[in-house]
Amino acid sequence: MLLREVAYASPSSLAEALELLAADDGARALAGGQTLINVMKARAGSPDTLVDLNGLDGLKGIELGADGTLEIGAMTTYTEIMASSEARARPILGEVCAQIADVQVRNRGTIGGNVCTNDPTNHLPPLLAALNAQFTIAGASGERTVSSDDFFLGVYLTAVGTGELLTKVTIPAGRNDGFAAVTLGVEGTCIVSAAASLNGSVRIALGCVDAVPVVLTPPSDDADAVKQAVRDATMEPPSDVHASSEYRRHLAEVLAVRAVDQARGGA
Amino acid sequence: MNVSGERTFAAPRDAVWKVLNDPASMAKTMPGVESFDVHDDLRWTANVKIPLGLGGLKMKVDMEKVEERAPEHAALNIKGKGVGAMMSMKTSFDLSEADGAGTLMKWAADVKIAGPVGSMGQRVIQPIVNQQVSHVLAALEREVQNAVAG
Amino acid sequence: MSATTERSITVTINGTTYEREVEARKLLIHFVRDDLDLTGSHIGCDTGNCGACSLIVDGTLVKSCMMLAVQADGATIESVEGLADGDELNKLQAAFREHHALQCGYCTPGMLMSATALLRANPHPSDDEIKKSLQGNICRCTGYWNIFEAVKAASE
Amino acid sequence: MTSSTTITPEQVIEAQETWKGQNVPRKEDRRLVQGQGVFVDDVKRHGMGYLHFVRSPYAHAHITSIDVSAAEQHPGVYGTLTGEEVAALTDPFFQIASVPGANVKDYALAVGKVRYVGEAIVAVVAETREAARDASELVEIEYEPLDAITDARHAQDDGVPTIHEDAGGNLMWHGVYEWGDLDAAFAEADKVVKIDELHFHRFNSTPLECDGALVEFNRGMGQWTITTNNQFPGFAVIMMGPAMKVGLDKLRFVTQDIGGGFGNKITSHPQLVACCLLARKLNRPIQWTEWRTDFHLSMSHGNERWFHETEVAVNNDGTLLGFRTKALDDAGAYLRYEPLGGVIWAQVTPGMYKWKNIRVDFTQVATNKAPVSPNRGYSRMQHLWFTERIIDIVAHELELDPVEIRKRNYVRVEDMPYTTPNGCVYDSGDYAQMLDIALGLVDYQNVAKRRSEAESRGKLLGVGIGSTLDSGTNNFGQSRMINPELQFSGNNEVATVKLDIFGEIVVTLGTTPQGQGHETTAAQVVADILKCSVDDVFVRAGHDSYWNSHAGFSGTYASQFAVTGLSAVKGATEMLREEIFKLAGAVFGGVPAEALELADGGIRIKESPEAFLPFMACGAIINANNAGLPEDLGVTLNCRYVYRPPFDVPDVEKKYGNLTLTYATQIHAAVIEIDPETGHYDIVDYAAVDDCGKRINPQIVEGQVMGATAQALGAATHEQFVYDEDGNLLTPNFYDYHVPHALDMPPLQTGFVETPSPFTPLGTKGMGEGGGAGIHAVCSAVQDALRNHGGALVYDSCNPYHRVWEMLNDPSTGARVEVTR
Repeated sequence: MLLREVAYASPSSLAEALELLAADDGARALAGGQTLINVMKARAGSPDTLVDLNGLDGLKGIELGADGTLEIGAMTTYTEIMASSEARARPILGEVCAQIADVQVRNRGTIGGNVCTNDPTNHLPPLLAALNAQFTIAGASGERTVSSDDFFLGVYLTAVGTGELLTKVTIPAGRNDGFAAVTLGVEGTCIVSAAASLNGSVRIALGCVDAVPVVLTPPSDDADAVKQAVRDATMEPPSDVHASSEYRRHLAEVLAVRAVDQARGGA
Repeated sequence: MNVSGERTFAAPRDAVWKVLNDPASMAKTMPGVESFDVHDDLRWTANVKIPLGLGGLKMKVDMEKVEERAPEHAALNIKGKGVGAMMSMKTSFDLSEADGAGTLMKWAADVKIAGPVGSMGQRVIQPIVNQQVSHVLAALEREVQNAVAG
Repeated sequence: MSATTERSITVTINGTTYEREVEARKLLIHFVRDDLDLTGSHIGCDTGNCGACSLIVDGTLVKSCMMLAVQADGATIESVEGLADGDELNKLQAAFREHHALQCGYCTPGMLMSATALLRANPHPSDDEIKKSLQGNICRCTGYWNIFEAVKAASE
Repeated sequence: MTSSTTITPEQVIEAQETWKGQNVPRKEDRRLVQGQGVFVDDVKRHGMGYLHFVRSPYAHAHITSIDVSAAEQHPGVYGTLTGEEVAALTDPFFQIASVPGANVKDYALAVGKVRYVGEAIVAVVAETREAARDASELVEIEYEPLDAITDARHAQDDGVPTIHEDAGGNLMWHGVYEWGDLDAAFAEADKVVKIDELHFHRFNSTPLECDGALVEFNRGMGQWTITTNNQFPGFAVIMMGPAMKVGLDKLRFVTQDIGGGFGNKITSHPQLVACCLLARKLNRPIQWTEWRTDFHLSMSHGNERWFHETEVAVNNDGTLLGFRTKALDDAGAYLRYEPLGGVIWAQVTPGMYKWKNIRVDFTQVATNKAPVSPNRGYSRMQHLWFTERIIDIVAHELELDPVEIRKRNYVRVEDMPYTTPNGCVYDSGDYAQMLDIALGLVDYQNVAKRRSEAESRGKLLGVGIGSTLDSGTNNFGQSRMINPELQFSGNNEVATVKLDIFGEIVVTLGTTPQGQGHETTAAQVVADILKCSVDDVFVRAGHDSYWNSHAGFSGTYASQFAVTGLSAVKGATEMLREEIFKLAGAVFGGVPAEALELADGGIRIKESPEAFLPFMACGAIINANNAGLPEDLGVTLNCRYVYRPPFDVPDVEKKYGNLTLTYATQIHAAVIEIDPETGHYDIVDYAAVDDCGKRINPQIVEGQVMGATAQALGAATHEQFVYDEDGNLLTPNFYDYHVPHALDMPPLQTGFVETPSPFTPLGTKGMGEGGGAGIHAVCSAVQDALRNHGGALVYDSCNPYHRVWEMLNDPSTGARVEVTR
């Protein structure tokens, strides 16, 4: 419960935030804090400086483009996504956000924090990977956009580099999505998750089987093709107290099929 | 946790051996090395800050070479002590002439992590260890190439 | 603005305004309990799971163990101490008592804040909505059933 | 006789003949719903120092050096305490065990060696919580790691490391219990069912509040005041006093509200000693609050138990003749309350069944894991799970109906009171009736139809039963079966009831309630006797060994308040009533007691009710206006009564005697549906039927039933303390140790039967622990669901999804069973 000493800044502009992050190698962005503060309590990680993004209104909000593209500010909370009429353009977003942790966490936790943490148990990395989202990263030298394939680099590691910030997540138009997870109890810690999107092609992403979401693009959405694609992925999922590697591999198959089924049902 | 693998370097065995047994070269392969002290041929100490995304994990790492048969085999005991974690690792590598050309390295490590970081769950630790291992191997590759080129 | 390890903050809790110097690292729950002596809100875990520290901050239900005190600068906060009108229990508190929705009472303040937030947003929740809204609050004594009954009763 | 879960407020209070039996809303709640409870971490003192323990990252290691100098230099640090100092200042804690466990040396901090991850090694005290924790990182400790033992099954293998050298090995206690004639039973039996191995897993009830204390030292008096949430001060003090070499009256225990205990807060005495030593050393109050991860790492896990080479003698018709087994109990790194778990199970030796021939070869070993402590259902839960497993496995193997085999073997209502093979006396109960009620509540008659309906949805439906006993009011004489040298027997609890000067009725208890509503139920008992309202009765909250009543076994543990606590309250109140009669008789000028009656908060002459002496007047006369009262009146209006249950010392040789006074019973039934693709399952119907004799406050009783059920369901599905082979705890907090939350709760129906205990003054039985009925019922239901899908037999008390999936895919991962003859 007792954090190591840390400096705190609450910038009011993106430029200021980027400056603070660039100034200190040990600085970390504080979004909703629903993971980071817990890691700091355990003193398993101890940034020197926290740059609080909660004052950056420019990073909040959801916009629906004329072509159906959704742009979600990195500091938008799960609760805001669930309540957003714009976000309903891609209903799976609200559905999955509603399964994240609990009311209190959803009130503070943000889409940006979720993907930048990239804890294997998080739901949004596989979901956004399946939806083929684009991630806009701002830095001293301007903005760049990376695809989900390039965004997730490892546990707690993403393409967001030192001195940079994720500013928004862009999700292309589409409707035929699905998500399935096996968790500890109802909506508890994730054991394995799978997200699927059938908008034109079949795109599946598996969560909690590797350091980053495992993306599959089977040639068709029939169950056998999906299962085969999971088998072909030659994953070596981690074993832990909740699941053996073998069980995770099996769940990946089952859940991928279920996510695809849900996506197909949405057609 | 046991991790192991094989890697082939496009370099002669002596060159690879030299890199693996040169503390200065090894220092360059380790993640987040901030300082490095060589005590003698067999014992080194490094201060590292392993980049973990949510804040680096600072550790003092003591390495001791416990077995050596140039140019084919070495084993090291590595002990890391940080505030968030205790790490102990026994690692060994065996070098042989690769079938085609170059050098085949077979390596294995038994990694134990305790402390608050250890309690973060194997599904987190295991990928992190794999990540760090792949960084080390990539860096090693670079060092070997530099050595050959140099 | 530069980063500092300490700040002066102002918060209004249950109508009283407090101004204090606080270390940046201090969690809001520690600030409320230790610095302001409002010990009604509790700590039951160290991973943000239990919800015993739940507070309503600027109208939003949060777990105050996953928020820094400095982040609450300028905020209006509601805690369990502000629910009753003097010694008069409010409807929800009275329902908890009538329905035996508490045993040791340690989780109760957080549970009441979650239920308060629910009923404010949704005065007549369904059974499923009640369960979903209390998911972030762990109770080890009651098995929750009587808590559901109490919230239901308070919503009628 | 059943009642629904709905408690209607209209039912409450007013115009009842008696307060007992009513759903009186709890007195405790008014403060608790306003955040006005006083829990240990709420208490502050001027100048107090915050304590932080430096804990071992190793499961087993020699400590080669400790350097606290840097920590002591840290700003705000008041001082430190090391194991070396502890060993110089205190004796090792008294051990309950006979040899070899008796030789274990256990101190407040690790001395020379650490034996589990999380063991406290150094205590650092500082001006703020943060400074204490910061400084603790500066303590330099050098270790020489040793191999760890985490699997009790290998603790006695050749060549394994010894955890306690003083004990000469990892065996802590061994004893053989045998009753009846095993050879004859097995010779006579139609069938012998052999079960290779069963495992009861490690978990605990995880009270939401962790441990803590605020300890003050009064230097002039050489006395400590320990404000703490320890739930059994009577035990803590006999551990602490001798270790600290001080008389027990030097250790005053104070508690108001406790945030749950469930047995897990009995064994905090090592930490309390560390606080005491530091309060004296640093001359300031010491505040210690344990956080969740510390609690999981270091305290109070429930006993993990293995059952090996079990053999069951049974006839073809399902009549159970007897069983034998080898129980192997994992105590963790220190014994603390152990090895009492080695005998406590014997309170329920035959479970609810009439088998006569039983042999249990019981071994307890040490491992490099956190020490165990009592945990709701302590030691009986493990044994009852085992007997229920036997029943369901035998039913499966012999193709008998699980309901019929239970009914055939249950102790019957006409057998009550029933003496078990080991001399325990089951006081009352109608198990078969309870089972029928439970089955009715889960719609058992339609189960075949529901099973095929579920299958049509791709789900496997299973029904399970858990029949258990909640033995309450210990005869501490049973400890002599563990160690014949021990001088404990019987039990006691105390209450004081007084009339204060302005007529307030004040009750003090010896208990340390953690949510059981003692203030309320005690007031109900008092109000009936004094013919007043519960609102007129003030029951002091919590415990104070200086100023409240206090007896040797005082505390709140082991399902006993409704018997020991309330019997003491009854006794004290009746004494007070008699004194009021005596006083009033004298005041009225020699009116005999028969001519008087209590009414309306006072006493009056029956024939002339206008002659009325309010309690206020009684209190005032005795306390402040007593000139002229008869010299021999003998009235103080301050009555202390100690209730002592009727027990004999058990026969230690034969391990025979009555070990507990009452036997509340629970029969639970669960209906589950398994998703065979993932092993995930939902509990779709659940019934809990309880009989705890006379219920003083049915709503409180039902609350206990519900709470015990929820804990059991959590334990059955997810909650487990799992260690890796190096002794790291893999489930050290609520992220991986999943306790049920609101969405996890299945629909619940409760039912009740009331068979008053013939052995207790109020007909009550101790209750609250529930015997883990939910664990048994879920295991039983999982096995039932798998019956036609591979037929795996449930082997473990915890069955998370992955285990169910494994059993479905490979039935040999279940229990290995063989039937002979």
